[in-house]
Amino acid sequence: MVIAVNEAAEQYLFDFEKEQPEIVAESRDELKLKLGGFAGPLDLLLFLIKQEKANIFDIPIAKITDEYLKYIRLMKSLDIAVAADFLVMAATLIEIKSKMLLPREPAQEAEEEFEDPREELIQQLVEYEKFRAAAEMLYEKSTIEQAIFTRGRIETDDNNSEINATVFDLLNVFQKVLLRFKEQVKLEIEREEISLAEMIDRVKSRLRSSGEVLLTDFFSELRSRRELVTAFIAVLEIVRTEKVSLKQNRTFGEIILRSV
Amino acid sequence: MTENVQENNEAELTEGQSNTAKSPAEIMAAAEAIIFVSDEPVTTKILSEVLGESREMVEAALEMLKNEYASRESGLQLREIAGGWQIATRAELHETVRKFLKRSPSAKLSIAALETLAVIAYKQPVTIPEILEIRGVQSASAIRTLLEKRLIVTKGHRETVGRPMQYGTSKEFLIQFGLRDLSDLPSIEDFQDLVSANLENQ
Amino acid sequence: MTENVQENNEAELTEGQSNTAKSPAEIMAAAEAIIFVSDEPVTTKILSEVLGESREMVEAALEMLKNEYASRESGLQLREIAGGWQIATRAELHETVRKFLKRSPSAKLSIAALETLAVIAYKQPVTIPEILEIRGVQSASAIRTLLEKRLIVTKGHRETVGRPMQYGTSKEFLIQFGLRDLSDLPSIEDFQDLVSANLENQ
Repeated sequence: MVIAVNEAAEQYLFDFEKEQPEIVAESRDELKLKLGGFAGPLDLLLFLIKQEKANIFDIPIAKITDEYLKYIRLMKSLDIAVAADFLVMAATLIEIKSKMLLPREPAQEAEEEFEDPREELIQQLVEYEKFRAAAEMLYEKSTIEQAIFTRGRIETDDNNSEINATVFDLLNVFQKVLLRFKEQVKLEIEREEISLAEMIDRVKSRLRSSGEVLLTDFFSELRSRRELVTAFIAVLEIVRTEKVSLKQNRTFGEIILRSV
Repeated sequence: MTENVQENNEAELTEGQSNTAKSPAEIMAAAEAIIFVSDEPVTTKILSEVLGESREMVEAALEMLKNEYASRESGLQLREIAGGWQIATRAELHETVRKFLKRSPSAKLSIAALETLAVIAYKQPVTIPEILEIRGVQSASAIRTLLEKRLIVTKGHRETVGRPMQYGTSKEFLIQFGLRDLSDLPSIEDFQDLVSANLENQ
Repeated sequence: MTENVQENNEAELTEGQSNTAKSPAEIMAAAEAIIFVSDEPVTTKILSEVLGESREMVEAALEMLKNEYASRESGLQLREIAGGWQIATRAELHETVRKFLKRSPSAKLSIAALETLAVIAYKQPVTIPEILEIRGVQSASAIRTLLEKRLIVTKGHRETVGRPMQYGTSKEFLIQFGLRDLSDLPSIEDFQDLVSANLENQ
């Protein structure tokens, strides 16, 4: 998606042809608006420094701060939510700028190592740019890798339900189970208990559709002790009144309810 | 007889064809790659369409490829099955292959087993009725799988009515999931920041 | 294609030895079949166990097999990735394969996610505050994306105040970025040189 650049915005120094404004949404929940796809304040800062053809070890702080603030204002004028980290950087820049403007005290000047107010920011930028370059390297590697394909499915492949689980999956799954559990409890409270007549109908319709009912399966679907008792009575009632039989192939084997 | 739209297509097509005049070796390589990535046997018709080569050319290439597989005593074979071509292991190697497949990595779990494992990991020591209550589904076969894969162990009986067996995770579980000990298991609080970041942006 | 006749004869000869030690050609064929059926890269350790051959024998066979794939202009390649061996298509054939699969390249990671991944890859095990310090921006949702894509995993708690969770890259990361192992990554200092060279030129 491209944001229309209004006339007011054109006065700014940005080369909008080159830096296409766009909304980069990594995921629905991250919908973070970024102009020109800046990954953060350091990214933007590096861009401005390069645009000014300035030396990173001798940043023209007043100029860069102005550019940076213009950019933030532009984002706001375009109704783009400015992430807090961009504002923190703006404050840092203003602070450095004001420190640079302060006249140096003679005593300070005499000190062997005058501490440049920009020093920390420079270190941060240099460190950041290394990882920025590493990110580009990863991008290239993944692009190459996407040109390589592994084999299609073959018979011996496991069912696709099998997953190679990580600890993160474990926690995610646990949270899902807990959520389901809570909803189920809520449902049970809301739902009225099933009557004997309804239970008899349920067993009968199951018998009609499949000819037989595996009792352990049927009982395991039930959600409360009372339902279980109701189901048990229902089965006895059906055996008494309908043409059905209860079968068990061996002692402790499956009990099957079957139409005769 | 050509309409405007078709003219366009034709122009593109012929351009494409002139670019893709392939040598037999190239057709063989491309066909091999396609058959390899396919989930199902690939017909010569499809190969001919994708490669933009005649059926005859494709068939000749496949015959050569098949002979190549056979002559270099490969572990694989190219074979015609169900009207299509497929790459498969050679029948003589089935025993070796079966031996390999038997030892599948134990971190691979079905959803049911993973759910059960998650409940046991976070609620241990826990009994089967408790797992049933949380999951809302019978977990007997999942527990059996987890015991077989040695991801869980029994942790003695609970001293309540019926003295149900308690379960917990094993040392193997720690190894499989790359944990030093159970305190390494991430808690919901650990991901709170990640979750709240999501909520803020929604 | 006829170059293989000699090999053929050799293989036949050694096949006569039946149950005793396998010939290099037999090890090559068996390894090829196993690597083919496996749904993830196979380590030489596993191959050596399944085949009952020494690691050295297996490694030598794999090298030969790799060269064989390269020398006949196959559509496939045998390669080392994520600490194991895998058969995959050759990169040059990606257009043809994609045309057949009717699949466009999968969604790329955002710059934010790639940056975060780079920091985690080079600084692991690393905590969220440390990532923030380097990137200068909150990385919560990028981390979530990377966790969901299984490119990173949790690496236990750091034993400092607040016991923050540590993160590191996964095997899936190696696979998706085509790396044999983490040492396959260029050194971060190389980027330093690159960056300072660029900056000083300006």
